Amino acid sequence: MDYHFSPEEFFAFSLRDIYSRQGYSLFRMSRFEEYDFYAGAKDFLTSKHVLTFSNPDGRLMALRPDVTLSIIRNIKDIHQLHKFYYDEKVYRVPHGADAFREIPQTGIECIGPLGLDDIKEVIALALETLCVIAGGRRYVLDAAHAGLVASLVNGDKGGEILKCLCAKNVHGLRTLNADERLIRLAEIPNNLEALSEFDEDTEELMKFFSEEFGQNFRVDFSTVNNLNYYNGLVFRGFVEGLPEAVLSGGQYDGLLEARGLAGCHGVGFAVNLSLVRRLEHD
Amino acid sequence: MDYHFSPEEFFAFSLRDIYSRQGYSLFRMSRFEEYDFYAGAKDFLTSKHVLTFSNPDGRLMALRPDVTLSIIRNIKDIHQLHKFYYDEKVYRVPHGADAFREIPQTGIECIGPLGLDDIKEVIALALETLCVIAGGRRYVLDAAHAGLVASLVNGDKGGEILKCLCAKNVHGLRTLNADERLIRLAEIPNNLEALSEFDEDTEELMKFFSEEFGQNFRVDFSTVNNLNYYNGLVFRGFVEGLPEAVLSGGQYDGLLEARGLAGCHGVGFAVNLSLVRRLEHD
Amino acid sequence: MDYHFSPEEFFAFSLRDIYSRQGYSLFRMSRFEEYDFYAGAKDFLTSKHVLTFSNPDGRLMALRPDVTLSIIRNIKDIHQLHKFYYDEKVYRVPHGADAFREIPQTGIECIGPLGLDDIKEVIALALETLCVIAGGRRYVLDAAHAGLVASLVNGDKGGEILKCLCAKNVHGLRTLNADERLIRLAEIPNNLEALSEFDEDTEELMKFFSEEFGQNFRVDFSTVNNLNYYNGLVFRGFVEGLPEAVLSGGQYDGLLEARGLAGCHGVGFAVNLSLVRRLEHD
Amino acid sequence: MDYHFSPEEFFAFSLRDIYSRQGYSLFRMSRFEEYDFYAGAKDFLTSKHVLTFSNPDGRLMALRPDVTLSIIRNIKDIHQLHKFYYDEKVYRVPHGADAFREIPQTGIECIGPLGLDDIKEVIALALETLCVIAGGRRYVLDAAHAGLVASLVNGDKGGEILKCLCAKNVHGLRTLNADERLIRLAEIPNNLEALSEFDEDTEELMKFFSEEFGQNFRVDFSTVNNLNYYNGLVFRGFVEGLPEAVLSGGQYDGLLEARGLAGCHGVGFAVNLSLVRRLEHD
Amino acid sequence: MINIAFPKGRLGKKVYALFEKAGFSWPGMTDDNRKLVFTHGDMRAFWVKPFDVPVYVERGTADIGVAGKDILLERSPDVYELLDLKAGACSMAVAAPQGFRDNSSDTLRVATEFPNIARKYFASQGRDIDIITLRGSLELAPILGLSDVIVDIVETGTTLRENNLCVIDRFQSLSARLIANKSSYKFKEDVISMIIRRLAVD
Amino acid sequence: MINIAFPKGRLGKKVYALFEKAGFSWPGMTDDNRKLVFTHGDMRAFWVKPFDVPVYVERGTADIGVAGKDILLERSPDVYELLDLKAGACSMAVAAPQGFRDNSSDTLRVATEFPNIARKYFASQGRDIDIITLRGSLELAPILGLSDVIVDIVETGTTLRENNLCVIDRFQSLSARLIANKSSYKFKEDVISMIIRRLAVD
Amino acid sequence: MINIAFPKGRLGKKVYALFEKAGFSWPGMTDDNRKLVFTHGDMRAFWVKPFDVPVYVERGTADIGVAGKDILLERSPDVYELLDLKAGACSMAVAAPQGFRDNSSDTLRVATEFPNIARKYFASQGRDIDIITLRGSLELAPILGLSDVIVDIVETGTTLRENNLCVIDRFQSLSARLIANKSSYKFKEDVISMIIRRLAVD
Amino acid sequence: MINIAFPKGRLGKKVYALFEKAGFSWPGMTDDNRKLVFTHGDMRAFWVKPFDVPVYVERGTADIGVAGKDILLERSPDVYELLDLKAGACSMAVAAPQGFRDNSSDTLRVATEFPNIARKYFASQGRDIDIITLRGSLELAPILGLSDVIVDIVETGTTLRENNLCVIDRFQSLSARLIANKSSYKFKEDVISMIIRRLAVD
Repeated sequence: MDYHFSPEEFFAFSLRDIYSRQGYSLFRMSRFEEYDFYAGAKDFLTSKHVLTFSNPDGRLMALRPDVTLSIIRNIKDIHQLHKFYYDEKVYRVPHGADAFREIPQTGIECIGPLGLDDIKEVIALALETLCVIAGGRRYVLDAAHAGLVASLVNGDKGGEILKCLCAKNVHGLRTLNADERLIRLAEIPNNLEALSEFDEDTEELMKFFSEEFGQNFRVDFSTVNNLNYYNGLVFRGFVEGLPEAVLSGGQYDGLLEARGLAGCHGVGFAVNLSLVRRLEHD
Repeated sequence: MDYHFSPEEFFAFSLRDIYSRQGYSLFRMSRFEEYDFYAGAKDFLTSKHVLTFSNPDGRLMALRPDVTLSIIRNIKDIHQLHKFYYDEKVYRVPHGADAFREIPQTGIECIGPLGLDDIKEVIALALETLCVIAGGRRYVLDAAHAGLVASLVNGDKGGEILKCLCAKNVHGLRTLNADERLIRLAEIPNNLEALSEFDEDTEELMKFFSEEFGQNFRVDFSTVNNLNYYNGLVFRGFVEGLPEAVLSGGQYDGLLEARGLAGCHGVGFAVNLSLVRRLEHD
Repeated sequence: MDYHFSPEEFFAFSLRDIYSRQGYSLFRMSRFEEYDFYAGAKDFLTSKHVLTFSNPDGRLMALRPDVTLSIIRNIKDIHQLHKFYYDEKVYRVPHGADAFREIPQTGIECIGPLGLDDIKEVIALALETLCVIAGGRRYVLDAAHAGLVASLVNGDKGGEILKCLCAKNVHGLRTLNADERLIRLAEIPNNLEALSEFDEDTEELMKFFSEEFGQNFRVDFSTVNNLNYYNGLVFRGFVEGLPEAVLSGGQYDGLLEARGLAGCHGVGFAVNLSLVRRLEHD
Repeated sequence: MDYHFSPEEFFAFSLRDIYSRQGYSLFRMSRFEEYDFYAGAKDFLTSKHVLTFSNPDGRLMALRPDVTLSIIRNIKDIHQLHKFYYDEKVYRVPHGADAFREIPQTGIECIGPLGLDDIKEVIALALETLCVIAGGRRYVLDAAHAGLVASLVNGDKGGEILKCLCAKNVHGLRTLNADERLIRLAEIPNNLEALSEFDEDTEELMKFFSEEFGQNFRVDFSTVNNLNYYNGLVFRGFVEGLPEAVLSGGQYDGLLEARGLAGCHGVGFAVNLSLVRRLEHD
Repeated sequence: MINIAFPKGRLGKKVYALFEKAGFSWPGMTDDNRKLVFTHGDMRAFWVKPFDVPVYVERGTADIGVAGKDILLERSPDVYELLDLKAGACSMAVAAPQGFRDNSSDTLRVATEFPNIARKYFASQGRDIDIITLRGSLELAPILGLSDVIVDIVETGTTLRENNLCVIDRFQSLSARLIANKSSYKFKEDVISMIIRRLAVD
Repeated sequence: MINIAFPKGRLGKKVYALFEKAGFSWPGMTDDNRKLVFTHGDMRAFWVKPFDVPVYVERGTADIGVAGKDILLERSPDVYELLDLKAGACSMAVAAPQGFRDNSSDTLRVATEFPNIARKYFASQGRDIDIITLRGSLELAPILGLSDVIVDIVETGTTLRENNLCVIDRFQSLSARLIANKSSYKFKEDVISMIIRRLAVD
Repeated sequence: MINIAFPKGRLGKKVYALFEKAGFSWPGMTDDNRKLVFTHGDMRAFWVKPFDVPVYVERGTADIGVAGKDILLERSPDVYELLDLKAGACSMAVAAPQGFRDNSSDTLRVATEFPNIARKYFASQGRDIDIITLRGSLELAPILGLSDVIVDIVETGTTLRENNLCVIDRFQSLSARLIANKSSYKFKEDVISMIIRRLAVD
Repeated sequence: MINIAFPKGRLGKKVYALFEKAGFSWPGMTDDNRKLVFTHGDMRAFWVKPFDVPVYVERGTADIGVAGKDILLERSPDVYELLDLKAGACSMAVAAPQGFRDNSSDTLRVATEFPNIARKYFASQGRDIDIITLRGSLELAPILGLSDVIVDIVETGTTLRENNLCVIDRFQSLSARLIANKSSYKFKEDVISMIIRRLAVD
């Protein structure tokens, strides 16, 4: 059979196969959400521009800047474990551009009473995803712990401090009189002794993956870019030859609470498939 | 491999295979068009509502009400035969609804110096498409000749007369003093002697298909609903159990001329895959 | 001089004169606000529809559903008394209509460390405004105390209870097991002994106006329709022959707090001049 | 009485008085128009950006980029002379800006079977308008004849040629091999002998005003910037100290024809009152 | 099996009579009972509100149905209009109080049960209007000053006269029409044609 | 002069009886004639379609009127709801064919005469739906497969049972209410209060 | 008093020479000092960045000024373009690495200092592009793979050749132009014309 | 192979000196020639316009680069800011003519080369402004009345004083920073760290 699959489609289907085998079920966006549905969580969205349009019924709608929020909206029972994956187009203005683009995005969400194994599974899937996309190239998954950072970021300069952390801007952190431990976390790449500061579970996890995946899994605190929504592990995946992160995710209990699901846990990641096309050029 | 394909995806891929085997190449919408791009051909679009949004660069854009117009825009050389098929989402307000829906649409366009065989091929593909979707159910392709109708529709009441024709509204045609031959065409279903009024090529074509496909191919002049854009054959496909046409197309030299490609010929059809889901229920 | 003033303009200018004599200075909307500026206070806006458009710089803007919020945004020093009046067009979808209308609106805002006399002045101006518009017809200013209501509305049914209060829906209040005192307030029109329940200042105020203006000033608790933003006096003005309130206002310390001006007091009212045209017909 | 009139309001009312004394009646925009209403005449609008929004009834609307088109839409009887003036806010993106502004615009339209005296009256009013705004400063009304230019602009380079004419770009005209007479018209400022090329009526008119107003009235062919809509006189008014034209108008029979009023004549002008504020600064 | 939607009410009775005359009838259909669906042979008939007939037919729930032209114009469903049954002939008109003069300066307040028809009519007149949508008793609107004029169905015009209203413009003639779902027509053409032939005989 | 809007039909008759019992009556009002407006003393009464009562009252054409709670919830007019007349007690409910199970994967097709009420109800359930707005005979919709469920007024539920439908959720109790225009109330309070007092007596 | 804006840099020097030749000069204007504004008689001159000249003239801060045609095309200010000073003649062109072939399937990445000119050019070709706006050293972009092609000013083309780039299409010839504010021109025409006359002499 | 983008101009020279001092140099890089790319061992360096450095680094064309903090704030690229090179220390400030008073009734006209920085600054002040974007010679804008104030880089402030302008608010200190592409950093960390270590030594 000759389906003329594009690179984006090819990777999307390979990933759909991987996720569904792992027991994740496909989530489809049946409808568009109202703009105000997203306006409430603007800083969770990666692009500040949301494509808005008006329905004939007069409501101001938004064209899918994100899928996670819609998945969350459909969670009723928080005592049961929900494992979804999706394969949708999202609509964003790429950084530096001035027009909306249709971006094929795939991802998974694991929501409910999370155990350590669930998180382990998600990270394993993230690494498998990177491996598939890299196809022989080098790749790495950076990970850090948002909760740890939150405990060290203080005062009204919190925002600026976090920005500096994401930019590995140590001199900036010094100027802002950031906590010495935070600076140390920022300074030392793949800082393994930092693990000692973690809670046991996380430490175990990180150790596990460091041993399991070696160079492909790294501790890097510049990964933490949001403390309102993310609380536990956060991670970001890079593939050699792609100038930006192709995968990003983490544990977002904070977001769940903000959306009315207090006490519920959630972890997942999204893959930006619009980048894979560039790999051909190399 | 387990791709969790939805019915829409399943049919879309089957059709992609069929069209590509027939030598059609896949056309992808790389970008969004400006609203004014469609405003110029409003009555070619089946839904009067166009989903509009504004780009960060200030331009008023439209979210894909149609793919054909974009394919046409990319035709440079009209002396060469272009054979494209597409598999995109289009955005429309279904008749009777008051909200935009994302509608999976597949279709083909054959543009350039068309020969009789090209048109024959397109109609054959339309019938094959219906057969695949019907999956054992009955289906029928209605066809008529827009040029013939155009020659019979006259005066300032042209619009109303055409409306009546589409509705098989014979009494309406009488009230409007429509041409007797037109009334005859409207009156008699599957009117084969009407063929005699056709130009030779078309007559041959129709005869060919009537013999080839018998009950599945019918002459029906209520199929003609637009005389500005369609000039030659127009057709519409129905599947038993689906309340509306699942396939529609025709020859649109008029549209090509209106888009600056005077002297160029084009024929094609679009398949509304949002309907197939309903077939499961039966 | 012949300015061909419309009724709306005529009244607007008469009122501008009255307010400016009273020491209020004219506030002009210099720019449009972003949509999110209003989205944060949707339930303060009387119409749920906000006219949104996109700027060439890509920002989602709103066309003035309200002036008060913009005046508040310009308040820097909350320890000084600010007295503004405005005369602008606002854009709303009238109740029962399905299209935006341009509505000439005039009003005043008195913001800062309010004294009893300031509130007295505002109510006096409200009554003078009604008198000018009524031009001989009967008119009445209904007033109530939002704080008092707030103290009596409790539990998760607060919203429904308030709705019933606004609709003088006593049977509804009973069904919802609303507080008996609240029901009494709703039941008895122009309930003067209710005043005894007020704090002293308010009681004095109400007494003062009841004596001063008699039948033109009434206590009516159906006036209270929002407890998040209004805390003190709320009032609504009616003119015989106009089917809806032509003037509405109150004390909105709650709104000020929500907009980052905690501890600041504000009182004011808006006049819907689109109604005055109807008075000619009588 | 103290109305706190802004400079814009002050001038608007003075002009309303002048126009109404001259027998013009006030036209008010009662509603918003649909976007497509303007899309049809985009190049008549001075700003390419139109503020669009969606009505709750689902129609794509535009917020008043212009008043003239609405006045035209209300003309039924073309055999009667219609004299309207208006005083509205229009919404445009000023050249070089990236946001919509609310611009107070006043103007007059004289539509129907125009006589020479009617045109004379309109130009006299334009000059009186400039005089009022200038308030002692120097001012000038540039005028030219679009028909004459149309007769000299030819071929597919017409657009570029016209652009050069507007920019007094003589070297550009030469490069484009524009008609020698056109170049002469562009070259010689206040070219009075050019009048000889005019039709008699116009020549008389121009002579009349040149004598009547001397330095304040000038022939300048860079005034002609649109040949589709303007056919007769076109003019533009400047006041010393204001960097751009404060008044612009002309005879637009072409526009009337495009809007379905073939055979009807129309002349008028619009005044951009947002500029007058700057005069204070001087 | 073919499904037929009949409009409840006066028009429906007239139309059903035509069907009986043509030899189609469903036992108990005219009785005053709570029964909703009536099957006879391979034909199933049911009564629905006049305004709902186009919905049933357009969505294929009914293969054919009978609807007034007024409703077809208001709803403009995508169906075949196969036959004018002539029954219930009347017209759509603008009516106003005796001696009404339209000073076009103000917006015209129009009360009607057919907002789309009214909007289209006044748009063609280039007249700005406010629509007040009502379900019936239109004559009351201008009498009590709720609206300036009305757009409504007019038969003899007696009701109007009795209420001091007069017709300003009869702009559309109406009657009952037989409509069919476009897809059903393809696959049940023989039956549908037969019904039409029989109904058309007169 | 005070204007009162009564709802045509069964509910209207019940309600008018209450007014008569309270001592308000208008000669000829219950006769079957074409008369529309009935004046008695300084009180003017008229029959309008139930759905139109809120329109007349909100716009002040009628000072007071009687409307079912269902219509008030659907239209949410900005009026005073002064009295529960108790008449026509029933409830708003979701009904579906016997043994219906909602597999929430697909969009639910809901037929109803009250789109706003239905939309609000299912939104509170976080359920995506397609609304099919009908004017009546709702029971037919699920029987013929036009919709999956219906949202409609239910009294005894007999009609539903007869059509093999069952109530899934009775979520709102209904009855006739006396409503008043807010402005009228200010300037005609004495009369309106008097009417209420008399009606309330029982 | 008349204000004249000169473009800093190489082009400015050439242009100023033309003014001197025409008899207009401002003491110290060519010295390397921090002075910004130079007045001589009733003429005031000042140096601004080439890209800023149109801003100063369009807003009337400068009555006249000198700007390259490239900048006028990029900014399209609403001014008079009174004279082609011929100075700095060159052209706008599309350039790409030797042997570049455009396979139009993918979006073309275009690096340029003139986004509007580039957008307009490729729109006329019906080619989808991604613009990468840079301030200079355009040749680097294709060499390092930042872009597929560039749209830039080309004089001799030596620089391009040295970097293995070749001109694909020279689509616009450029040179320095004398521009004037439209309003200023009305009220200072005598002076402005005089300047033009003197500059034009050759 | 690692790619390094240097900013042309004065700052670039200073910065390149730091690299030489740290033991990184590219033959011919400081000569005045047309050469654009300089390779030495497995390091490739090139000069680009200061404003373009973030573009090259963010898109990965350059693995690392040097940019002024002013440009990083204006463009806010998504890169790592690994080192403050201290070179070119100065600050971003609002300046206005001597004795300027802001009467907030009118919109403030702000001339600047950094529109985003200016917009952000005045938004934090809740002040409505009109931005006039210029490429340089900002001091001229207020002198000639093109703008009320300017937002610009200030070192000693001498230039301002010479033009009778004074600093109103120094709100941001600036200097050259070493930035890196986030992805490059992952896969070339050893080299990049080595460069930083050597540069950091002082």
